[in-house]
Order: sequence, then structure tokens, then C-alpha cells
Amino acid sequence: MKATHQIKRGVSLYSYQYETFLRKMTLDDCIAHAAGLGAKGIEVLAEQSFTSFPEVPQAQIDGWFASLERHGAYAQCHDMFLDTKLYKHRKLSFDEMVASMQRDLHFAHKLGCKTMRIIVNTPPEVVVACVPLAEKLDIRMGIEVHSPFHFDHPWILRYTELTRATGSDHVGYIPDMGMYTKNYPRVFRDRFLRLGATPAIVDFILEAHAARVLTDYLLMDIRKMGANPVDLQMAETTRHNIWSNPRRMLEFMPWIFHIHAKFYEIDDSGKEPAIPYEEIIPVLIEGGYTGHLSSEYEGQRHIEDAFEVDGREQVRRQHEMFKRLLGEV
Amino acid sequence: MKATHQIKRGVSLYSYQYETFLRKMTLDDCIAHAAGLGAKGIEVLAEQSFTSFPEVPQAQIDGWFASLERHGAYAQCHDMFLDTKLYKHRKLSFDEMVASMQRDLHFAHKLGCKTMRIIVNTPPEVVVACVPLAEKLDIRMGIEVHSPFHFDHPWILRYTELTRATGSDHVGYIPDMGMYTKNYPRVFRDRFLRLGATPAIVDFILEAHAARVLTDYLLMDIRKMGANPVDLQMAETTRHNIWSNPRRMLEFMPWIFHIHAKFYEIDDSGKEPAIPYEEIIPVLIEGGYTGHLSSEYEGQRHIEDAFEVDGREQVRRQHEMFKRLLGEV
Amino acid sequence: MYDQHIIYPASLRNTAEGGNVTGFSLGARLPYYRGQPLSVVEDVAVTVDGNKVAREQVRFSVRGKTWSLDQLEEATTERWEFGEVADILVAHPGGLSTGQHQVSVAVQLRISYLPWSSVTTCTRQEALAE
Amino acid sequence: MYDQHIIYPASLRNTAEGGNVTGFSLGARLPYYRGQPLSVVEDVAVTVDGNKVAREQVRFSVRGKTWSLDQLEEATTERWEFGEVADILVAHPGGLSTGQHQVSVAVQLRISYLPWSSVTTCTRQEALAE
Ligand SMILES: [Mn+2]
Ligand SMILES: [Mn+2]
Repeated sequence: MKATHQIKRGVSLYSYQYETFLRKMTLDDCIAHAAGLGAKGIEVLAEQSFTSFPEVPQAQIDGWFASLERHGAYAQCHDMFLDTKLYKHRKLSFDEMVASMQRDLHFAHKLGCKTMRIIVNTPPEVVVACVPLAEKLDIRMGIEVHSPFHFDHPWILRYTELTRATGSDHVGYIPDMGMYTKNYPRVFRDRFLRLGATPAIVDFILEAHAARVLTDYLLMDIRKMGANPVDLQMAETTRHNIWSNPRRMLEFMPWIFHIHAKFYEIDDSGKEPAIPYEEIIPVLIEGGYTGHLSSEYEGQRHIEDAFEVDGREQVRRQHEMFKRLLGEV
Repeated sequence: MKATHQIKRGVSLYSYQYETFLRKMTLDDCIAHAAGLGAKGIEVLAEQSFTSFPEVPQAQIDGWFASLERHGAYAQCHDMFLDTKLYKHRKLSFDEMVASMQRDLHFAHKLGCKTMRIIVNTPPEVVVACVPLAEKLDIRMGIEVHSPFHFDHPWILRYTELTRATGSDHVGYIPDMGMYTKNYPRVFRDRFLRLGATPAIVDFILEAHAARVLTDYLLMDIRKMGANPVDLQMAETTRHNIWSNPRRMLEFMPWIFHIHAKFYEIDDSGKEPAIPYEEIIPVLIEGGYTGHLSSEYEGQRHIEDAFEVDGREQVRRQHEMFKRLLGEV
Repeated sequence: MYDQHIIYPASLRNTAEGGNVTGFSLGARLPYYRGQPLSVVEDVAVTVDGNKVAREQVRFSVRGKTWSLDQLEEATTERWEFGEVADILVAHPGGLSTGQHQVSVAVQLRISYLPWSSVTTCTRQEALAE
Repeated sequence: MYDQHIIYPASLRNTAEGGNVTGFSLGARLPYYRGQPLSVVEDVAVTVDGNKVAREQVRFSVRGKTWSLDQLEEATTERWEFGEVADILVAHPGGLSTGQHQVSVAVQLRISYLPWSSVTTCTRQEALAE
């Protein structure tokens, strides 16, 4: 089936965090693996792949470009964070936040990135103040619409209001598919069971998630069932791992620059049991999305206590799934 | 300005609860007051206006119809509740919930109501099971989309999925305008101050609400500021009094049968400081809404500790505002 | 809500059985915007002059019927109507002394659609009615 | 996350100054998916064989620089890099006895976009390296 769209594939090196942490993969290994899957667009977290951020030694910058060239890949997205709580007793001021974000824009530019992920707790006013620099550096900045936020969340409504008012085509959205958690992730469930969650209460929580019951109702119900602290912790995750309607992306598609293809597990049948990419990708094609699906594997923290983490295999599986759903095979 | 729409005005007798509780108003007084404002469509809570529900004495039913006729008003909406926690140690079963809801449909029919409000914690499957009876009795049932729920909330997404699948035009929505809380309600703020909230933290909470900050972030911030229990209680209200986009009603307009015109206060300038009816009503006109704006005054509980409650004056003011915004004057 | 209106004004009086003063009673209204089945009333906690009355000493009576607080929780087909003044009876041999008493009543309700059980408290100075 | 990898294996050893054993040290890695400024490290709580070490007894050292835990919270321009093994130094006259010890390290981080301060704990049996 000929691909009738211009959706590209990429990988966030976040997916190889575990191997990078344990010094089993170098930056070059990560870029090589992604490129080898045809996922040429590389997304990078500076504080994961480099040291001394933002004053990253030139040798590491040169290494970055050498690896991209060696493996036929290209810089796609720089993940910006905002250290609002850098100081113990005060938050960053408005000017400090703007300076911090502009620092990241310059760094993204230095790495050759075309887009920049804005961490969701960045105030919209700070983003608006950085639009001129983003346009000058030609970098498209997108707020990461990340669960429990979604396109119709009041925080994102205000972001939309203020950013659309700029009239700029360099400010928009980078939605994280974790806000389309249709089924409670199995790896979450199994870890909570290992930690001592009560099986009957775990089943109750899974049913409540499937029935989209408000977290506050769920918490009250399981307390009456005698929930222990692990049960309560599991129930609380339903507040931060929401289901919402993928079709809501259509209204915002012109300003969706990049997509975090969050996933917790690709099972042996090649599916993500929690996040329905078979529903999401058709919406992206319908909406004429032309950006990247950037793998963001986040299963490590849910399995590391009991299983071998294999980011490479999980990313490989996701791209096999993407090739199928994107009609590349 | 000639009215270019078919929006009607009504009152939920919920608005006169305080006077009814203190035996200052009878059911007839309530209907008389509403009708006197041109708000002919009456919304009723059986357990407020009658006794021995659902076995209401015929005399009270006769009194209801006599009052409607006497004041030229008509029955519009029955507010259904679902006592899922009737029993201390178990929830109502599916069949019990269906029986309870069918009981309410029959009661709504007995009162001559054309619509029925479905309380939001009613499972969608229960509603679907009652569609045949609703069609038989010709009563349009709508789930009350009530803050913190909104049209794109997962609970309401599932409700939409299951109810639209019935193909019925007798099941839909009754949105409560409390989900459009643009500005933190002054009457909430002042009551929390009277209860001992810390002024500096109250201001911080107001700024956070205006900035649409996630409640979980707000709670963490004010704990660091040394919040007392009243401060924390006030912050928690931001979770249950959300702002969302009134224009999201447009997609669901064909199935919006009735509207709860929630309000906390109409100030001396004739405006509701918290809920922007000047933004909401144009959307209803644009969407071709033909139902009622049913006054639902809920300021009592926020002022009763310090002020005289006057439901009649508040309802009167809201309908003066509606007449202006609906072009009736 | 309706916090200040739970205790019905000037309703505090001693109660007698066979000529003996065996306790006291006061009128109380449901702190909610509509009537409820009695079974959702999880507690009616009475405190007089700082002394909390034991749950077993409290009786709830409306329209001629009387329940202990535990029995109340089983009464799914009986109602406490909106604005209706129920009698809260407290077994207290010898009753209360004449004069002013600080009376506090806290009503806990299990409201189906709320993700918490609400407790509403009313505290008043009430003179023992003759 | 990275709970089990905070304590760097086989890194527990006594420390000496001028020939005297004045304490012990172990390697520790940041339990997070990216490096952080030192100032967000709110606590590095060390417990050995069930005995909690007083905060004042703990020092954090990386790339040749050393801070007390209080000083750490002011170090906004220094970093604990991703996967970097820092030295946790504990003042403990005479150091630890040879053989197995149960060591626990709990790292508390003030991560800006999280609505809570995360505490991650690693507990291992570690033999004192000669
Ligand atoms: Mn993401
Ligand atoms: Mn309502």
C-alpha cells in the first residue's frame, strides 16, 4: 500500500535512557540504532546525551554531528525543560524563565534541531516572549500536551489563546500520545502487584479506568475496600494517565509540529496494549500531519525491578508497527 | 433588537432552596416568582418540592399542576438523582440503577416534564437501558455535564459513544454552566477568608485559577507557603470548578436539551463575575439552541454564614441579564 | 450547607418517662438541599457543654417513628425530608440543668454523587425550654 | 526510577585522613532520566545497618568538589550528570567494620514539573571493599 501521507518516523533518545545510564549505549549507538530502523529524525534531551548543559563541550557537539552524518540521520527535536524550582526558596522570575527558554532555543539551533519541545509547565507568557527568537532561528516550538493535560484543558486553552494571538507559525503543539491511554497499561498494573497492591482492588481500579470513572470517586471507593498505600498510589495514576479523544488533534493539526509517540510496551503481537496507535495514526493521516512520530519508550521504570530492560527491541517493535500502520510495508 | 433565536427562559426551583427550607416560600410561591419573570419553564427537584418521594401524595401532585396553571407556567425538567450509596455496605446493582432511573422517568412524566436531568454519576449503560422508556414517555434525558466533567472528559466521551450508538434523539446532554468558571467566584473567596484562609495564599490561589494552573501544582506550592486546612480546602475547589471552552457545546448542540444556568452571584452591575454569560449565550445562539436557560442559583451556601440569602432577587437579576443578552429588551 | 440551621431554635428540652426525667431532646434539620433516605445518615453526633454523647445514647425520631443511629443506617425506605424538623433524643438520666447550654450537632451524610462523606456541624447556645 | 542503581556496586569503603579512619564512602548515581543542577537535590539520606546518618555527617562529592547537603541546595550552577557516579562521604570515626553491611540511600529531588518531590530509595548488601 503506497503511503498516502508525509508522516516521518523518528526516535527520542529518551527511549534508550536505561542503556545510556548503565553505559551500555553511547550517543553514537543510539543514533545508529534509530537510523537503522529508518527513523532518521533524532530527538534529544541535552541533559541525558551531553554533560555541563548548557555549556556543552564543543567535542560533544562535534560528536553529535559526526554521528548524525555517519548514520544518515538528522537533528529533529530538542526537548527543553524549565527549572522553575532551581532555587529552594523561590521560583524563577518571568525574566529568568524567558532567558532560560531562549538559552534552549540557541542550544536547539546549535544542534541543528528544527523543532523544540516546550515542557508543559512553561507559562504561555514566557513562550510568547520567545516567539521572535524562535522565528529568527527558524525553530518551531510546541508545548508538549502531556497527560493529564489535553487540548481542551484550561491550561492549554490559555496557551492556545495567547500563542494564536501572536499569529506566528513557529509556535504550536507537540502532543504526547500518553493522553490517549485507552487501556490501563499492563506494565503499571504488574509492577503495582509486585509492590503489594491488593489483587481485588487492582481489578477494581482496572474496571474503573475502563469505565472512565473520576479518580476522586475511585479513591473513595477503594478506601472503603481497605486499600493499602500501594493501592492508593495505583488509583492516583488514573488521574495522570487519561483517555481523551484523538480526533481532537484535527482542530489543531496545522500547529502540531512533532509528536511524542509515547509507549509503555509493544507486546509480542506488535501492538501497544494501552495506547491505540491503530486509532491515532488514521487521524494523523486524515488531518494531513507531516511531522514525525518520535518513539518515546517509557516502560523502563515500570519493569526494571523485575525484568531486563531492552529499549532497542521495544523501539524496533514500535517502528515495525508504524511501518505497518503508515503503509510503508 | 428582535430576538433571532428560540431560546426560552426558566428557573430551577433549586434556586429557591433556602427560602423553601426556612418555610418562607411554598412551592406555589416559587412557581409564581419564576413565571412573574417570564421564566415559564419550571425545573423541579422532587425531594425538595415534595415529600415521600417517589410515593408523593396525589394532593401535592395536584397542587403542582394547579400552581403551574395559576401562574401560566409549565413543567420543563425533572432533576433525577441516583442513590448508588443507598445501602451502607454495597452499591446499587445494575438492575437496581435501571429500576431507579425508570422510576424517575415515570415520575417526570407524572409531573408533565419534557426533559429529565440525569445526575452525572449515572453509568452510561444504565442510561442506554432506559432509552426505550424515555422514547415511550417522550421525555428527553440529558446527562448533566457538570464541572469537573466537560464534553471532552473521558467519562463523557464514553457516555457519548454509548448513547449516540442508540441512534435515539431522546438521550443527550444538559450542560451546567458551572464548567465555564472563568473567574474564581468571589463568594467562594470571601467565605474562605471568613473561615480563616490566609490572605496572601488566597491571592496566590486566585492568580493560579486565572492562570489555569493544575490543581496538583497549586496544592504543592501553597503547602510550601505554610497553607492551613482552609487554604488547602480552597485550593481543592479549583479542581471542581473548572474553566473550559463554551464553543465545545457547538459539536453537541443537536443533543443539548436543556441548560443549567448555574450562577453564584449577580452583582449590582447585573453580571455574573465568575461565569461569562456574555460569552456563553452568543455560542448558544450561533449553535441554534432552542431549549431553556434554567436559573440554578447556588450562592446560598457560600454567603449564608454572613449575609441574608435572597434567592428571588438573585434569580430576578439573572433574568434581567438574560433578557438583555437574549435581545428581549 | 445549612450549618447554622441544623439545631431548631428553642427546641432543647428535658424528656421524661413515667414521671422521671430520663434525658433531653432537641429539633434538628437535615443540612442538605433536598430530602434523603435515612440510610445515608451515617452519624448524628451530639455534644453538650463539651461532653460528646455516646452514639448508643442517641435516638432519631421523625413522624412518630424512632431509630437508634445504627438502625437509621438500615432504614432505606424512610426519609428525612427537606427542612423537616426531626427529634434528636438523648438518654441522659436526670436530663439537663435549667439555663444555657452549648449544644453541638454534627450530621454526616453519604451523598451518592460526592466523592466524600460530608460532615456539617451546628453549635448553638440554647436555653433549656421549660 | 533507577531505584536499584543508586548505590554503585562494590563502592563501599572506609576513608582516612592523616592515617586515621574517619568515615566511609560509597558511589551513588542520580535516580532520574537526565542530569540535574545540584540545588534540586533536597536530601541524600544514608542509613547503614539500620542506623540513619545525621544530615550534617553527609558530604556529596563529584568531579573533585565536595559539598555538605545544605551547601548542595545552594549549588545552582553545578550538576549531577546522568549516570554519573558521585561520592557520598560519611563522617564516622573508625569507619565501618569489614564484611557485609546493609546500606540504604534515599535521594529526594525537587523536579520542577512534578507536583511532588520524589524520594527514591536503594537498599543493598555491600561488603566493605579493602
Ligand atoms: Mn513526552
Ligand atoms: Mn446543575
